[in-house]
Amino acid sequence: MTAPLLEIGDLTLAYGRSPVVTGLNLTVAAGQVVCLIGANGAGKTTTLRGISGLLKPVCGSIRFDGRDVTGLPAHRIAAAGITQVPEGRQLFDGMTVAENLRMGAYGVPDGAGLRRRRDAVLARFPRLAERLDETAGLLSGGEQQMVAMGRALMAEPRLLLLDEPSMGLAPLLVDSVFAIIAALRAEGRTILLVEQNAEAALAVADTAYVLEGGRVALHGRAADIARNPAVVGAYLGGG
Amino acid sequence: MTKVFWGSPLWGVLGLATAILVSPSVTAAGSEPLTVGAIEALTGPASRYGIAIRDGLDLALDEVNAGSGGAGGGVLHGRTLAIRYEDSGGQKESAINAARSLIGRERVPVIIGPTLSNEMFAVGPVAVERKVPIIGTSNTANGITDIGPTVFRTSLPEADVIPVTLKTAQSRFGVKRVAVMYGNDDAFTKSGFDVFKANLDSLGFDIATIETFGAKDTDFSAQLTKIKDLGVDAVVVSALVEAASGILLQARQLGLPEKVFFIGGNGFNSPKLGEIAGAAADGTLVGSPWFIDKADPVNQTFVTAFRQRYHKDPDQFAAQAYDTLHILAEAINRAGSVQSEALCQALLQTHHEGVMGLFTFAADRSPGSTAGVVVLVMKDGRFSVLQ
Amino acid sequence: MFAQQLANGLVLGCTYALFALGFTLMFGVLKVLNLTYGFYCTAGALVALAVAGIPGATLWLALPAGALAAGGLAVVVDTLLLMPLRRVRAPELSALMVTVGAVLLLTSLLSMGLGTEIRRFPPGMLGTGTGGAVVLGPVRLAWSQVLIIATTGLLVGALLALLHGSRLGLAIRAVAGNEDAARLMGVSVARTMALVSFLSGVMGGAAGVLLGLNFNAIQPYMGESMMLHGFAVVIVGGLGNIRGALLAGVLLGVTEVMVAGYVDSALKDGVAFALMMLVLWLRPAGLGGRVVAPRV
Amino acid sequence: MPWLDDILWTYQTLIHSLGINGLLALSMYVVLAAGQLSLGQAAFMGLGAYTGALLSLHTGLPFALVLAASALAPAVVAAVIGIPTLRLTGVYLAIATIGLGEVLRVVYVNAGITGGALGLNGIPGRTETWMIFLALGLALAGAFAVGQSRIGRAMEAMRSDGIAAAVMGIDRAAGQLAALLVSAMLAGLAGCFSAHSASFIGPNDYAFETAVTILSFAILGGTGSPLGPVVGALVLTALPEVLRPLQDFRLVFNGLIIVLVVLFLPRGVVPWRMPRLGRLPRGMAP
Amino acid sequence: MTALLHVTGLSKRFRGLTAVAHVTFSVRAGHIHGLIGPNGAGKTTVFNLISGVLPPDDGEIAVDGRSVTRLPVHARAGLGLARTFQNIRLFDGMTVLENVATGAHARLTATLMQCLFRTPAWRAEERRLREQSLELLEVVGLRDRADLPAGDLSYGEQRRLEIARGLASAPRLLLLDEPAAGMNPHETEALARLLGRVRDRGVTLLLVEHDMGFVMKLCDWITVLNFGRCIAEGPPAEIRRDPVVIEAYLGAKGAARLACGESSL
Repeated sequence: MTAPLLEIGDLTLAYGRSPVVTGLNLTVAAGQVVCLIGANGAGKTTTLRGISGLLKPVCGSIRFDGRDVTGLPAHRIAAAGITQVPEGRQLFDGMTVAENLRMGAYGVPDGAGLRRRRDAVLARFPRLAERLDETAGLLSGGEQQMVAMGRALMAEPRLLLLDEPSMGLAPLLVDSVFAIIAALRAEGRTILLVEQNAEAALAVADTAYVLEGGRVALHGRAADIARNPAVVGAYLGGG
Repeated sequence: MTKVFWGSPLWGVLGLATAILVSPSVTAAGSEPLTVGAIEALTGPASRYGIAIRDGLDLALDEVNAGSGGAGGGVLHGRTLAIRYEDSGGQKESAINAARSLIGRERVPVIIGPTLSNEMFAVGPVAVERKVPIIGTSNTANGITDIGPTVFRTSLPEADVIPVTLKTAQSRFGVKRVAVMYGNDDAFTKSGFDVFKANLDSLGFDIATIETFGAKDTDFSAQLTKIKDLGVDAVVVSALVEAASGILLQARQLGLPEKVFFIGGNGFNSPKLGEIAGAAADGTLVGSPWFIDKADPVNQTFVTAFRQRYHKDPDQFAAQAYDTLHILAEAINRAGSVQSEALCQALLQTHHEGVMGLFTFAADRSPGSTAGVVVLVMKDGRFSVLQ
Repeated sequence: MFAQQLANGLVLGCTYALFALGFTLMFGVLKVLNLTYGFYCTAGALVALAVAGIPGATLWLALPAGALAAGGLAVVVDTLLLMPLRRVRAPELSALMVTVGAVLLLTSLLSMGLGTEIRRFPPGMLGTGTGGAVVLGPVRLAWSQVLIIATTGLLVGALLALLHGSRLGLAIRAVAGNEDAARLMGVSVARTMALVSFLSGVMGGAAGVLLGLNFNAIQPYMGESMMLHGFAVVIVGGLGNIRGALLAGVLLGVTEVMVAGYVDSALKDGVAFALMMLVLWLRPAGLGGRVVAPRV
Repeated sequence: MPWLDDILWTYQTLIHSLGINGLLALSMYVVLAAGQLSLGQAAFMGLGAYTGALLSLHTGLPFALVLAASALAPAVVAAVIGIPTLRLTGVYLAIATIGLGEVLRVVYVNAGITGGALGLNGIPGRTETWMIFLALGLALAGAFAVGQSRIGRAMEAMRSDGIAAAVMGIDRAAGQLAALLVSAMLAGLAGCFSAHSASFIGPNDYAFETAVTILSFAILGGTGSPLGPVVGALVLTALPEVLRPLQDFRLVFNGLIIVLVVLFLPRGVVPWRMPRLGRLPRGMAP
Repeated sequence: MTALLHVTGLSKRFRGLTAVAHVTFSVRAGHIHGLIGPNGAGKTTVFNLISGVLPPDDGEIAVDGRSVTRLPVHARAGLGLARTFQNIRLFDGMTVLENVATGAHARLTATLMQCLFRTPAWRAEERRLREQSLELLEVVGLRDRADLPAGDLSYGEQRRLEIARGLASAPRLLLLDEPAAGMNPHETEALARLLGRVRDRGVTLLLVEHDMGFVMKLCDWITVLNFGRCIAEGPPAEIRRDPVVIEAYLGAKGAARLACGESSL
């Protein structure tokens, strides 16, 4: 394994005075899909917000590609190559699909490069090509998730953070979301995935971390974690 | 929590406040200067009047103390006259506080001011309560001297100036049909309008319309467009100089015929009008209790002295104030004391040849003569006496 | 006379719309009711006046100078007063209160420093004085009035083009729509907000210069006296709605002139408030939509 | 003691202002405590002043009834303004109340009975010092009593989190409207006292600056308890009289206070927070 | 036993998304009723509809046979409905004790006049309120925190305070939105005991929860939502074996594995 793309050491994150994540250590190697699972309130989303700069760490360090990005504002972290698809999609509801996609590559000036990215995204999500001029807020849930992922891919990120991409989607759409993640993985992209649907997440990931009460309870190869009876039990409640 | 409370900066402030409030005031006695009070708006929006008044008062004060009247310096056989100024900021409440402080603490025998008619309505009753004579030098509203028997004013009310202007317009220019505009949210312009209205009616003018506007308004096009259609000979306006110049400019922009001229109240009587409105103001008529270019020697001496001392031209407020202090000094000397009744009596007997012409008080303690009123006409941005 | 009154109303309405544009933009993006906005209008006019005093200066120098200075001032006010509150996520009313204090502070400082007397542009600048009017049949418009109508149209157009046709505008709309998502896309929210403050200030300043030019009156309280009309326009048009502001501005101007011309000029001042209350009772989202409802 | 009489006479206006401004500050507090911002306190005060002055000048009503009417009139107007705006966010009430101040000015200026721009003068001096301070004392005591009851808790809850408060069974819109009405009544009362103290009122006395001054009382004092605003009013009323040079800067000073206090001292100079649940049975502490 | 809460055909759409579609279920008096489902299944939306924070597009909500569908939020408290929030919403500036006392707002009877004049009746009510509030704090283990500002509590403590505040109105039905979120297993266990005691006091509980061990152990009855629809209903033992539910959570493979060995963390 080469040097990790993302390296988090002793990260503590808090809203106000109450810490939500404490002493978190996590690494993501280039080309890997790493998933973060755990109960609601375990600190998964908070961890992603900490990495993407939406939440300033109380202490600890975040290194991206050998560079210290701890405490940088979100837009600088985005410019460094980390793009997050936030929980609940967070589209710009009032804007069109095309404008949402344009926002994804905000740092890229108009021109050929931009067109190339857009064509690539539309090739991946052909459905969006038909919807370009519609208001994003009025799309169906599945389409909105496509816009959110397409918007993030417009940035051609070196690390993609996905927060609950299957949330609120019908089974067929959940399958297609994971198919897309698998395809991205096959292309060699690096992804940090937070998912409620642990089974599907573990199936697509290389490495997994189980979060509990803001700490890493378990970590290892995704395949091993998937077989861990404790993890399995946590998701449907043992007797 | 309580700790924070007691340590708060509040207590320092309260302590200071108490210390200053209870500190004894210095009272004047013996052969020390005779101090009279003056309440003027020296700050705030009305300060341009207040400061002009203070300039006029100070100039006259030095003349009185230097004995330029001929009868030795000062008043009451050599006592220096002094003025204690209190700034009202043009605020009613500050003016009342100033008056109470002047009367209750400083024990001044007489007060000059306050600057605005509104302030006088508030302050007058306080002075009347303690029988302290109070002399307004710039209050032109109706009913000022009705406040009480110790309230005087040396400023000509609009009621004395406006008829002169209107009669001139009638006889010299044959004006019959007029439109009226006035600022309805300002005491000064409203009271000017009331006088205009009464005199227009009594002089038999035909009033085509009455339009109003607010002191802060800048757009008068709706009213002027309406007036333009009514075919009037002149437009009678009671406005402060800000609105007045705006009205003149917009009237010409809207194409009101050149021959339709404007007749203004006292608010028009400012060099600013010509400066701002320029050629649009040509032909405007306004009556004034005083005019800088009046040729009589008393006025010329005043204007020269004023220019020398302040490096600017005096205006009517400075002139009225200047006369007022001389009138007061003479009255104190005539009364032989500053005792209230004696002083009031002496004031009523005033017969003063000042920069505004011959000055006497009428029985209602307002100016008794309109002999000094001149009608001015605007030409090329400057007023001159209508010949 | 009706045509002339309609034209009068249109000009007045454009001044209201012009004034309200920056105000509504600021609210739409920064979510703050910034009462210091009226002061930017005054500041712009005063700076333009100072520049116009330089020999050889023309309106085309004075106007941008005044507008840019007002924009700069807006950024300073935003950085000093509103940024700290935004950082600690202070309640909505705190920001409003700070601007209430600031507008009193700034205006009274200015009137102490400069006095409250009226100033005017030197004669001969476009549209001042009596000369120069366009006559279209029964309607007469001074050049300064034509300039106001043209500028209003131009600014509304430019603003819409900026917001809907440029990358910068996209960022502004993104910040207005979803701050966090905009951050994740690499938009510097702080910088975008500063930019919006600047743009609003520029528009306020430009409005101040043109108002001063048209009415020949510049004094410290000119912006404040426009504020009530500004409020009425943004409420009637819908808070944060730019097209709504244009519509509501013209509607208000025409209504005021018609009331003054055909009913009673004394009622003119009440029109703005009456229109505002009417909209609040009947259609709180304003004519252009976008209601800001509370959290219940 | 004639010297005492003299001092009282000299400072009578100031003493009256202290009490009247205390009432105004309290009226501001009532709105702020319920989580709203009104910039119409000056307008409500003016309405009370005009109502009171007109009744005293034209009718022989006893002063107590005049006071009652002066409190009711602004409350009616507050309802007209409050009902549509309190359904929306806080900025709407602020805007509408600023507008109210302007439109009432237009009414005073145009209605014949109000004396137009000249205002009303010769209002009988029916205000006695004790009345003002009795009213202030009662209002303060009332604010404390109500503030420490279920009503006070409901007010703070709706200010703190509207949705959670609603779930507790608290009717936010009704509560905030009630607060606005009470506030308008207090301001109207203060206006009536001031009209019968100064003997003269004019339409421009109740403008935006006055509203901001009233706000600065409350902000300086802090709104943790009803005491804060009253102390703020006392300080800001006494200060210009004490520090004469400050007079020129009065408005600058008021503006500066609001800015600095909101930014750096959000709890005011009286940061003490009134407990909302009486500590009656102390005996059963753990 | 009768149905205390009856929800029929409830639907809610947000712009393009259908969050809740024709949801029908009943909560029996005296039960602890669980509402489960994957994230985004519409559970919190159902809570918001029942408590009145959101208006439904369609459907009926009845408490004790009486329709509350069109009642404003605050009016529902008086009918014995209380709730907590997923993202804790306490009154941060108020003390812990005051938060609980505020929760009792709807059942207090003091009038404005009684408050103003501090009548004996008012005093008695406030004294009782204070005692009851302290007792509730005792129950949730926050008695020694009574005079702290609520904002100063830790996350777990805040959750418990919300429950105490919800109980203060002496509700018949308490809706709990993810009460165990962010708690460690020890705290979760204590919470389960607490909720058991609450039920024993006669309060019916409807809760949304993700910790399945917690739900399975505690609930008498469970309704499962997915994509805004009811997909299953029944006692925990049945739900645990329901293939539809298992698939919704783990996918088919996980379900198969689960059938072999069950255990918990």
